[in-house]
Amino acid sequence: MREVYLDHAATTPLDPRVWEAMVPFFREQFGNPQSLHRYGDGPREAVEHARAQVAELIGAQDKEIFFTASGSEANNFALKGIAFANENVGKHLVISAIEHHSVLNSARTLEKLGYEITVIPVDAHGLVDPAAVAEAVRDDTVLVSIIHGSNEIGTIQPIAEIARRVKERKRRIYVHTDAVMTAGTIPVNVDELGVDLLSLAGSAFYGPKGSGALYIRRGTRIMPYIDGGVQEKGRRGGTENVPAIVGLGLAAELARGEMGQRVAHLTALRDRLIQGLTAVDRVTLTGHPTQRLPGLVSVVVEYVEGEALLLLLNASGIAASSGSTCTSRALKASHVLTAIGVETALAQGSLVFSLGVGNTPEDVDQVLGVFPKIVERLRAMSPLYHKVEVA
Amino acid sequence: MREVYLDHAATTPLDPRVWEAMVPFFREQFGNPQSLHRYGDGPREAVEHARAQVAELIGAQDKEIFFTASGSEANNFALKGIAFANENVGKHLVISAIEHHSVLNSARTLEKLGYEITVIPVDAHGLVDPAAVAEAVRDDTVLVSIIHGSNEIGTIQPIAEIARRVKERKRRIYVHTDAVMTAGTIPVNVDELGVDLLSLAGSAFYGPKGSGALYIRRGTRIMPYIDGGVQEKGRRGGTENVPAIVGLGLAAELARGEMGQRVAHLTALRDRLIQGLTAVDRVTLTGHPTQRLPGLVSVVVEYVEGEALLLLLNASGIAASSGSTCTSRALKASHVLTAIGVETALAQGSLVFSLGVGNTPEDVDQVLGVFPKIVERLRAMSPLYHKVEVA
Amino acid sequence: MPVYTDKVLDHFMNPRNVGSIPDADGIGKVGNPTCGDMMDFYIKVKDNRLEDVKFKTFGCGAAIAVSSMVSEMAMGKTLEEAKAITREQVAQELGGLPDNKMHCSNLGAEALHAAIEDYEQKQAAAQQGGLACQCPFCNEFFKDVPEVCTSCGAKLRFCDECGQPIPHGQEACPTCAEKAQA
Amino acid sequence: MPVYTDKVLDHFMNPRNVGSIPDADGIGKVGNPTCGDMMDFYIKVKDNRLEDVKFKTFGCGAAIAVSSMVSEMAMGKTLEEAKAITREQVAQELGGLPDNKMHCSNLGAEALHAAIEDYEQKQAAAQQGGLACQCPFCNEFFKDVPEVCTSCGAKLRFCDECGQPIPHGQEACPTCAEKAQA
Ligand SMILES: Cc1ncc(COP(=O)(O)O)c(C=O)c1O
Ligand SMILES: Cc1ncc(COP(=O)(O)O)c(C=O)c1O
Ligand code: FES
Ligand code: FES
Repeated sequence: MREVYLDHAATTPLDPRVWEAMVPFFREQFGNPQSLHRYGDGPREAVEHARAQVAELIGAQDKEIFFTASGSEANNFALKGIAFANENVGKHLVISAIEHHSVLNSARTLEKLGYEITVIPVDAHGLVDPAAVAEAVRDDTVLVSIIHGSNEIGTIQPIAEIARRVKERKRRIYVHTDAVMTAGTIPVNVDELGVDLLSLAGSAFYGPKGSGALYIRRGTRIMPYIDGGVQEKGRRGGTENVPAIVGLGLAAELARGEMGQRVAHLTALRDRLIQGLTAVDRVTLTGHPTQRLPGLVSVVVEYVEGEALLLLLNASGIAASSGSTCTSRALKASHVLTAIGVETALAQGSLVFSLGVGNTPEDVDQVLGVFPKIVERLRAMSPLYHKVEVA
Repeated sequence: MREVYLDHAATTPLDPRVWEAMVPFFREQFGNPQSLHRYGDGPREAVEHARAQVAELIGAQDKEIFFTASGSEANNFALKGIAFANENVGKHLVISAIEHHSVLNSARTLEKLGYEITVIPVDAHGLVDPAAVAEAVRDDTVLVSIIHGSNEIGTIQPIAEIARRVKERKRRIYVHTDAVMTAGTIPVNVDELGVDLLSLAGSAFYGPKGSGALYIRRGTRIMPYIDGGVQEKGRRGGTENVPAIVGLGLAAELARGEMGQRVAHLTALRDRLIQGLTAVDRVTLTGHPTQRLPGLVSVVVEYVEGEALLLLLNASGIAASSGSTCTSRALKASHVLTAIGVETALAQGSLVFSLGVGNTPEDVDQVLGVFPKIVERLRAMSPLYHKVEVA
Repeated sequence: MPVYTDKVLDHFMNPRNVGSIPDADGIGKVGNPTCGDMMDFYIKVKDNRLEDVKFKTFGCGAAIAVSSMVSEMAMGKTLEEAKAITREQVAQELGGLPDNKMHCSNLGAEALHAAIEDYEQKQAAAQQGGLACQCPFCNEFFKDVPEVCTSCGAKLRFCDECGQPIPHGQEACPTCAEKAQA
Repeated sequence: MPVYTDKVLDHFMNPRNVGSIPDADGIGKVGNPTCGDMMDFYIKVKDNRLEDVKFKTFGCGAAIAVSSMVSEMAMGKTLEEAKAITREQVAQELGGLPDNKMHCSNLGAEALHAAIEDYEQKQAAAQQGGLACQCPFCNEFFKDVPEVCTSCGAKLRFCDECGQPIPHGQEACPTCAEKAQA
């Protein structure tokens, strides 16, 4: 059976060129970058080179890049690091209703620790209204954190406009964006976005797992999140994961160089897939129709449940994901789908296909070939479907 | 020039067998363990297998192992996770004066957040007195965290006795040990030690960088430290670094199987090196003479400075480290040396050689061959030395 | 290591006894789509044995596999035996279920039990003298059809076609819908 | 990428002008071993030029390289030129220093300047009529040797051998020690 991977939002395969670059750092170049002796030299140089590569990807200075082990860690670092460091300014943060769990749950943790969180709703396309964010900002607000591109519905937020409006309201307020889905995928520039902090992760753009970074604009008051030694200028302790950092660096460089082609390729496949899927009765696109990630297709299939869809797709060689209750360990429907006003019952039938550079039109056709049958089969089994049919 | 790596406390080379086991997870098996489709199956199985391997190394149950990206993260998780989750019980923690920076600075961060920290002093050999710990415990104490083996002076603490005395004083108090230097090196068993939490790191025993784990005894009340998704049962967010976890698992299994030989090998080399080094005038061992890590040799060389020693050793092909002010970015002498009562001036001449399984008697001889000359050369340059000679 | 055992996947991919029984002797419905799972079980009873069992399920792979498994386990059993089927047995027959999916096997057993209960109540009603109507809210039987259930106070609506009561908040008559579908 | 440039390593491995000058015209001492660094600079002056420069250093690689570099830069220069040497120049000559080692280059320049100042004070003292003794604490000169410094109030101790004052807290006479060592 032909296998089709359409779950790049969960993780991307490692680019073989990135892999090749990492290999030496598992072998001869195993030293600790902090070591003064010769074993530290190569690793240290490699880490600094990677820092420059990542900085260039997002238009930052090298010194503004701090490596982490994941996008989640970067998000925790941003929210809690800023909150803890700026307690004397205030204890209020603003996030959107469609943040990734690492932002959402960081905010909830801060709430337990005595902070106040304002959650900005989104419209039916998942868009945050910049005016609403600006209005939510108070004298004691220290951070506004809005996701850049959603991994569940693909919507891309107007971060530049949000940052502009926020800073207009209150100058010394930090703006963070979770760019895990966008950095390395679409053009991201910290100055154009006007953000002070930005999270990214290597596994989202063909880099290694265990790699991530937080961009911290110069002059930003932040506390380290992983306390420890002198690594990352004392802002993030722990022996540097040199191979992962090297991989992240090269992945960033390759992404920058090939971004134009990649986006064009993904967008074409995405639109073809959206068209085919939504041609099936009672299958609707979620998220914004045009302001969306180039490779992300998210739909809701009525009367059936997402996990069952996934399993049948899997049986047809197709790997995808869902935000249904049954696929979430917490057994709650996706807060993102709820936020865009999808009824909980419908949210059960959510499906996300996320395309990658290796996908082809044949992959899309394979999905479109089996999808209607799979939906039909499950609908035939569903106690909900025929009732409505009859009605 | 023959190269001799004697800085295994900074990081160990990756065991080629571990490396081989990791490779597939960078290539075909790139999936996310959380994925329901086939790409998730192999990685998920591998992660759970590694969990069992790590559990077995320290006599824990699989469910009590939570993967992290470093020893430092595990230490942050333990201290802050326990502190935040048990605020209603109290806000007092007890640590020793010779903790690793990731524990020490986590404690300092907690101090800034309103917690109270008691620091237990050590004796001249770096030993913590269990009675002193028990005495420091109060009604509002929530955690006692004492390092198991010191990476700077090699001293191994009587953790079992400390835990026993503490629990005698106050039953429901959590005991954590930073076992980064001991787990995978000497026998470590969580039940024999009587600890509720234990940190370890793969890069300390021939596993990969970016791998670590926190043991959390069943029933322990702790808050996640990296908030995020459902990974690690909701206790540690972020896409799992599968290759690193796989590597950690195998490194743990190999360590368990080969521990006896390794310890014997290291201890013999260690004692030979200690003897040779301390035969030089005014070179003294730091830490405990017998209750010490099998591979760790730490000395203080009077009248010279550690970084200069390191550079000359490096020029002779020997890689070592130092706790001198000049090698620390913070430009402060090691708090560990200060804690065991080494005068600050003397602490400048600290040297740490940490042996690994790949070292040989020839390596030790190479060090002993050049060491006296290097010391002599720097002493000749030192404005301190001749004065004392004359006096 | 797939999330599901081979047995679960087999029952999911090739579910046994999918469908409904238009002239079912008992119907059991549990769950609702908002929670992500909903199961309808239909049974035919003969000589105190389950002669036929069918189901319709909206839910995850486990929910579907559990439904299939339960239908297979119940088939041919006496009512007493069928009522003794527990979720643990179902999970065991399937070679195990993930921790967070144990509630699905619960649902399966529940839906079966509900169908048997429904059958037994109908029997009891028949024995009570052929009571014509059952309240869809509280399952009470009536000889004459009241406007408002005399037991629970619910307002009853009836299908113009078949005269059966229509549950609150539903447009179509479930009884006719079943038949139309079959 | 080694921490240090090749130039730094060269000066560290092959330091120029290590040693002391027993009959130095000026001595400059900065730092102390508790901070991890200590430098002594010795100079010989002829016709207002540094005829010889020597140093002893306790400190890191950068400290040693900086001492060597400073000694080389100062050699042969007029006193005014030597006084104009800044830590930035030293670092630049060495091809750069790590951020956290800039203070080492500061120390080197400071020690050199201290040696020149010492020379100039001695000259001034000589011009003031051959003052015999200088307080090791405040650098004031005296014609007759007082028990207590008339300027800063420090209690003075003197070497039995050479009669020079011994700094507070030190056992041996630095002057004799220098000679013995040379
Ligand atoms: C005793 C001790 N604890 C913690 C750590 C931190 O480990 P990591 O570098 O993996 O964060 C180290 C590192 O060497 C250590 O020696
Ligand atoms: C938008 C977004 N933020 C954060 C994350 C977390 O990244 P990681 O899994 O590297 O921790 C993800 C993961 O997919 C994501 O999609
Ligand atoms: S039906 Fe939702 S978890 Fe099974
Ligand atoms: S002498 Fe200590 S840093 Fe240079």
